[in-house]
Amino acid sequence: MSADVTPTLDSGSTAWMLASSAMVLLMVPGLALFYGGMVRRKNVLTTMMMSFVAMAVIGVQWTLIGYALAFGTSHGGLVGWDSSLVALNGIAPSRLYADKGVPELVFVMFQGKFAIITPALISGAVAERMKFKTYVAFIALWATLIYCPLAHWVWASDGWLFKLGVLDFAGGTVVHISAGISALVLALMIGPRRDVTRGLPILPNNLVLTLTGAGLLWFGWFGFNAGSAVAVETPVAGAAAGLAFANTQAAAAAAGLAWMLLERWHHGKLTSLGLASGIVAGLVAITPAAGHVKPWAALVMGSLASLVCYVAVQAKTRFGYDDSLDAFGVHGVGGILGALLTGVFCFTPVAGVLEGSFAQLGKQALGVGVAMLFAGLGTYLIAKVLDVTVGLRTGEQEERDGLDLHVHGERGYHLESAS
Amino acid sequence: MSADVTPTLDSGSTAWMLASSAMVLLMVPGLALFYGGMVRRKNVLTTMMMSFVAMAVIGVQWTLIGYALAFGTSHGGLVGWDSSLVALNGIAPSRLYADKGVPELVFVMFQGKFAIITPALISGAVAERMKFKTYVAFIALWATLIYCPLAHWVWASDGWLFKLGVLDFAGGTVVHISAGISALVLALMIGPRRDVTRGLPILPNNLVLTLTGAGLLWFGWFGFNAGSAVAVETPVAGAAAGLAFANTQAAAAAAGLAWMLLERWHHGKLTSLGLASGIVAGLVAITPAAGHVKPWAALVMGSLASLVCYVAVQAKTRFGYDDSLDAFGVHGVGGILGALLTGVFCFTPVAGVLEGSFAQLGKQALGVGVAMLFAGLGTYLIAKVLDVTVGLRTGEQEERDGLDLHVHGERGYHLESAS
Amino acid sequence: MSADVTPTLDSGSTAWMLASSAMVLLMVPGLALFYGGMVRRKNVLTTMMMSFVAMAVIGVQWTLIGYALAFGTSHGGLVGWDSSLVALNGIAPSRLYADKGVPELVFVMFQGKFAIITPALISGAVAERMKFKTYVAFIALWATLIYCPLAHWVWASDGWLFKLGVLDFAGGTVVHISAGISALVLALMIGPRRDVTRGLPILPNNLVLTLTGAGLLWFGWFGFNAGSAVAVETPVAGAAAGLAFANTQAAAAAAGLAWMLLERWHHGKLTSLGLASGIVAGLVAITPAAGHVKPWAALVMGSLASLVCYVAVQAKTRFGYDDSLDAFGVHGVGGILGALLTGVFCFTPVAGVLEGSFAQLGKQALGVGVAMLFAGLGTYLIAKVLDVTVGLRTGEQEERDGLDLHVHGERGYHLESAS
Amino acid sequence: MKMIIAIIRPERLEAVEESLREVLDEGDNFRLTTDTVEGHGRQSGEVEYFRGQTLRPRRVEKLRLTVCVNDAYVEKTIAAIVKGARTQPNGAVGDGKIFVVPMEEAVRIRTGERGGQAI
Amino acid sequence: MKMIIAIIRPERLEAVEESLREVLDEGDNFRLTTDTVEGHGRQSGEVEYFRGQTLRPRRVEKLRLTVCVNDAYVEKTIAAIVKGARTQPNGAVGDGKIFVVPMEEAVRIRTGERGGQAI
Amino acid sequence: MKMIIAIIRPERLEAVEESLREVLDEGDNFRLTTDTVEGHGRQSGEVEYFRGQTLRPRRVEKLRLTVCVNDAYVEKTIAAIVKGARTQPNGAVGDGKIFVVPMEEAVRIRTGERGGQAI
Ligand SMILES: Nc1ncnc2c1ncn2[C@@H]1O[C@H](COP(=O)(O)OP(=O)(O)O)[C@@H](O)[C@H]1O
Ligand SMILES: Nc1ncnc2c1ncn2[C@@H]1O[C@H](COP(=O)(O)OP(=O)(O)O)[C@@H](O)[C@H]1O
Ligand SMILES: Nc1ncnc2c1ncn2[C@@H]1O[C@H](COP(=O)(O)OP(=O)(O)O)[C@@H](O)[C@H]1O
Repeated sequence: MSADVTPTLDSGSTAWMLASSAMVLLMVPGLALFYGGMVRRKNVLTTMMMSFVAMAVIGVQWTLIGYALAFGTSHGGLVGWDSSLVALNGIAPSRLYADKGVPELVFVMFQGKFAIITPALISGAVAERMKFKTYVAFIALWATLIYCPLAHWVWASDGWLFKLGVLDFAGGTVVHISAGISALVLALMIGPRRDVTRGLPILPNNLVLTLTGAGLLWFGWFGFNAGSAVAVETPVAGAAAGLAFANTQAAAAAAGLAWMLLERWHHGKLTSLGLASGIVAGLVAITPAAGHVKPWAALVMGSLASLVCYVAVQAKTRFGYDDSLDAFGVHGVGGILGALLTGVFCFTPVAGVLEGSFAQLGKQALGVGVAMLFAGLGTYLIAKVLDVTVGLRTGEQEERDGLDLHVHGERGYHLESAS
Repeated sequence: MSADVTPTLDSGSTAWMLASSAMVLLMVPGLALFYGGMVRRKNVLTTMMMSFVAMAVIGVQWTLIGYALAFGTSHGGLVGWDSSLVALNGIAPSRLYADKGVPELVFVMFQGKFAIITPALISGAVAERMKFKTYVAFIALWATLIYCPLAHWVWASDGWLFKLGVLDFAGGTVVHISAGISALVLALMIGPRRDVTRGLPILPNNLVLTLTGAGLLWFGWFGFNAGSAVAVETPVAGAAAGLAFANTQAAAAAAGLAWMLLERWHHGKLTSLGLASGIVAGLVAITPAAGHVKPWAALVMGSLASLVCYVAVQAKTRFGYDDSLDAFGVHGVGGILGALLTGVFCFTPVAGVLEGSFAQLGKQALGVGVAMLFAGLGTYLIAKVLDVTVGLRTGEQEERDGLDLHVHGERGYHLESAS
Repeated sequence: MSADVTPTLDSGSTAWMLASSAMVLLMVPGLALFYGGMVRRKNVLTTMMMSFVAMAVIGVQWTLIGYALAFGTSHGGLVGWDSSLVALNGIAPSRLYADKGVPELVFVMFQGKFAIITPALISGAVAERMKFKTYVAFIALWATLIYCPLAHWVWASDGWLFKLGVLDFAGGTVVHISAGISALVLALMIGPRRDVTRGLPILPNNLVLTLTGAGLLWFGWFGFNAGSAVAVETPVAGAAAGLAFANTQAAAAAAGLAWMLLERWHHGKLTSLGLASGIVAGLVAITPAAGHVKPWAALVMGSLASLVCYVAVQAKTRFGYDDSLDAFGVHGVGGILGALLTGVFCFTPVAGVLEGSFAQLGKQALGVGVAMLFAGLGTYLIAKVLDVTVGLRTGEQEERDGLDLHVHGERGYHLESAS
Repeated sequence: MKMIIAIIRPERLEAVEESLREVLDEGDNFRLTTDTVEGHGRQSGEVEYFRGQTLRPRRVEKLRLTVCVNDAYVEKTIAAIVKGARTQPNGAVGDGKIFVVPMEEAVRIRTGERGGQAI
Repeated sequence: MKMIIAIIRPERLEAVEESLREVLDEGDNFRLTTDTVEGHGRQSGEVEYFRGQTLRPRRVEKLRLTVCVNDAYVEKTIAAIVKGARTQPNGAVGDGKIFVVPMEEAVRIRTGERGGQAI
Repeated sequence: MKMIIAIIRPERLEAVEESLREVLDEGDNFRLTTDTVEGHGRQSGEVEYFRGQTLRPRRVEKLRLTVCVNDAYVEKTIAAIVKGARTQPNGAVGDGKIFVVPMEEAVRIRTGERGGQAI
């Protein structure tokens, strides 16, 4: 980075950042479909809403204060703040971000999409039973008290974890570990769904949606990962972006394949949900490593991600908690694995275990540990407060009849012929 | 704009225009899903077709004559024409648009997507009862006689409204007001749906589609608004695009949130349709202002859009016209509000009311008035002619059984187990 | 192409290649929806899986050896190979592709998406009855033994067909003809579906999916065609890309319109499947010509594509083979037509029949013939081997109950109220 | 008490409900249960098209109507259904059928009432 | 033998199944057939909203339950259904109905058994 | 006249229709009504998988067949259904049941015909 020359706008980098910001936003509807297809008909809308509402709530929060907290002038590397950034007021359209030749407003938006999708990921763990109002309050608090500081630690140039050299190319730690752990904590606090307790089978209402969602997620993830080159290279649309793009593709493909083979071996069927889950697991695992490892390593990481996540998902049945859509099993576990393996396979900007240096792996482990502790504890406290005040869980009647009707006053489908 | 230096191709700007043109096209399927989910099962295909057919019909019309009419050499600022532009024949691939460093063909395509989606918006007002053939004829005529001239007035460098200084960054006036008013006129001429008259509840067949459509619309709208920087700045992928992108995001989020809160207060439920509608209302309202106001203003405009549109939508029940999917209530009203508020909140290139100058507000009001009059009257005449010749409305039998079967010879779903 | 000056990275071109690579990937879910909607409820998942699984299988294959085979150092113009390209290992992130100012890894990914979608196209011909395992093995072999060599012949700078001057801008020959012919061969070998033989009507389970898929395909196709400018021009995001984009739009629109009118004339209904099919036929036909013809020619090619494909599709009923979703009827026939018409309408870089030179048409015919022979024969051999080893077709019970349950252990929808 | 089961065209439900209201409605809403069935009979389903190919479903989507009434109402009910369900002055194939089945008991779950007044 | 047809609230199915199990289950699972129907009665459907507009469906989604039993079981079965399906101590509109129809024959396809033991 | 209600495996419908055609078809198509129901019986639903977890639905999707015939046809019809619906030589759990209910009247809406010839 040559900070001495005054940076000028690079339209190519800006074009890519604009496109990738839009692509990351599309991941939210993608997630809504991915999750929405897995629940029962009576909860399809509320489940999708849990993702969509994040676009509204965090969309506003990020514009007002989120960006200031995450990327404002650092206070001791712990949190950012700049009153001039409130409502992005002090950011002239022409002001460029760092030395990247990209308008800062574009960078703000790109980062904002991350802030939106992260809490939405959590919803997978509490689907079909969490009070919607409480959920909305939760993600607003969570984004402010957990996500923004964590993003500051890991991504802001003065963040303490960043300074320590923890690598997190596109958010394995900030996004997936934090969301995954918080999901687990919430799932434990809120308890299993009624029908899980009663041992009744819960059949996904529409796997077509889940597959479609996985497709949109894969598409958007290219923006998510390759766009994150904005942190490391000028021009943004260059070598690092290309590497991240290739690794994203390789890991997702390998993971999808691996999950399918695992299922085939485990119970003989090749489920579509399995392929979709593998794809997502691979995308999660490569996220922190996207710009740091070689494509062959991405293939390995993707395969391992499916293996480890598959096992983790089975665990929930054993331990009897109800991480409904495996937000922890896939995002939490996949994120942890990815963050650690980054320390093993990375070759740029620093060498990893494979090239004989264990230092980075240690840093990665530290990052993982910190994120788990902070997000886990923070979630527990926020949820506790909400529990005693507004309550976490809907009534039994609501849960039985479905939240769509009770909370949203709608039904997902009206396909009866008479209508 | 430095028109003295001969402009050279800017690959970054071109990259962004290519991407955003594609994104705007994706809004059409998005709209098809958004609308298609709200109607009854028996009309889901015909409703989606009303959007898709615009891609075909206007896609051809724009290539043949549309662009020439809208952006050809101006004749008195009233309409464009250039025989060399017919079928885009005279446009060498290497020819650049104005001083923007973008091939003119790309600009043609970008503008063409606007011409496609605008008439499609109208279909929301006449869903479930308009004759499909007539609709196809209508949009072809409407695009040629209303849209092209209006686009010329407002966006062509010699257009009379443009010269007067009316601001319409991405089409609040040209797209949303014109479509909204035309929608209202058509709805009034065609009359309410049979079951609306009979006071029967009309249940949306698939709100999952509507939510998905809203997601695609939000995504595409970034191309719609941020791509429109092509009119104001070189490079296109620069400050103006960034500002437009940020405002689009802020307004949509604020509007979604506002609509939800309104509903909560009004009847206690947080509908998914409400969130989706709010998002769209916000996107509509910010369209004319995207490159002219600050993000905080976008938040305000978005919130106001939901408030005003929500009230407007309730009006239809009172006044007893059947704007089936609220094409007027959301696009018309939201567009008018946005165009006017642009005159209030704009800070670039000219100052608005907030900075003490009322001049711009006046110009905006003029633009709004002209667009309403022209589109309203024009639609009335076109529809009148079609009414007496081919007829506007399908027979009662068709309406009762659904248009999918009668017009398209298909059913949207075949989910019965036996098949 | 000025190969003497050392090329430098062009962020604009890279931005467009990144975006278009992602867009092409999105075509795969698009295809899954397009095909998935046309089959019966009991096979919706397996049909979608046939597309999704290609992302996993070919995604890995391409990274490991596919790229090396298609674009590695040429061996007699027949096939490429470079051990250094295995797992993309020898490609430094900063290495640029040819003189295009784009990182080679990005080019690898862009090409990889083509390799993924091509075999997926074939699945349309064998839907609802082919053994899934066999299908997976088939596409892996097909991609390696047919697609990679063919891509080398036509697109690699030393490929023998490329040297002969065969034009295939974005894959009419390599993608659509090869897939279409292979689809026909497979359909003939595997035989018609049980219910086709028994003359029972097969009703599409969800045309909403098919329309949505067509929308995503159209969107992605802009990346597919306009991104292919990477082969002919620097900067990639320039004139050629713009021309390809415009032609893609014009052809798709004209084709959609033409198909609709044909149906109206043929049986009086305007089916949504027809509009969607026309759009795809037009996109297929313009693919080889996108950067070589004028927009008016694109309109003509699109219209002809619908006419010819429509007739071809009717043929299958006459000849009694069961190309279930018309992979041959649309992609094969449309591809052949497009490749030949390219020789008629092309004006750049060489003149076509219209400008008095018949030479190019001859070359195009050669390319078509070679591709048909090679792909047809190759497919026959691969399928034969698989037939005697693992078998091509599922058992009668599976076919009757649907493959979703038997192969994937899932049902596409669980919309019954009790659940 | 009888259980009257009628199989009609879905689009005639409105008409049938109207004519039933006249004969069955005494103050509070008259009661009725409907479900969708597939009929295999003389009439074949509405033609659909698949890329120019004509699909003629052998099954027709029909609406099944179940009304339980006291004996005194049977004829009136049948007449009302026929009146509402017949399409042309002298009917058309597909207009449907009415079947009458004896019923021995009716129970209103809410109150536990039995027989006649439970209907 | 009687065919007992009950129309209940979908969400009460669980409760009804439990109370039926007590009276009908002898070793192997008791048998039962259900389908979804639409009820037109006093009760109107759950309110839904469309952009602030209130939609009050005139039809209610109901669950129809069919149990065929030998005469000895009829009363027990009715009692069990009432027990499971009634919502409040003294019921609410929409709790549903039970209809009993005589049955002349029952055949178990698997074995061809007839009558009582085929049920 | 009897109403014959059979609950069979959806995939056996074809076979049943064929065997019914033999006994019921006189010139014009024989008539039949079907709907989809859920069976709760000995047989449990087809297993599905959710991320390695086995889901065993307690309900089975079944097809319900309703044929109204004149008394003379009852036994033939039952035999035909059994013939078509039984899966293995000596049947398997889930093959289903046939129930016969007396019917007092049948009306052809189209013509107003009653009784025997209306069927
Ligand atoms: N005997 C029967 N048993 C069962 N269902 C019948 C019978 N007769 C008619 N139906 C049902 O009624 C529907 C309409 O019958 P329809 O074809 O109108 O009879 P018709 O041609 O004698 O007027 C049929 O599709 C079928 O579902
Ligand atoms: N006489 C009847 N004939 C057919 N269906 C009936 C009849 N009475 C009730 N039902 C069905 O039972 C459902 C519940 O009835 P309900 O409204 O609870 O009766 P009540 O109000 O007398 O308790 C109704 O929606 C309707 O589907
Ligand atoms: N007594 C009954 N009452 C209602 N439905 C029944 C009864 N017996 C069987 N059924 C229906 O028939 C279906 C098939 O029954 P099945 O399990 O084959 O009986 P069996 O095991 O005795 O052969 C069941 O799923 C259920 O839907």
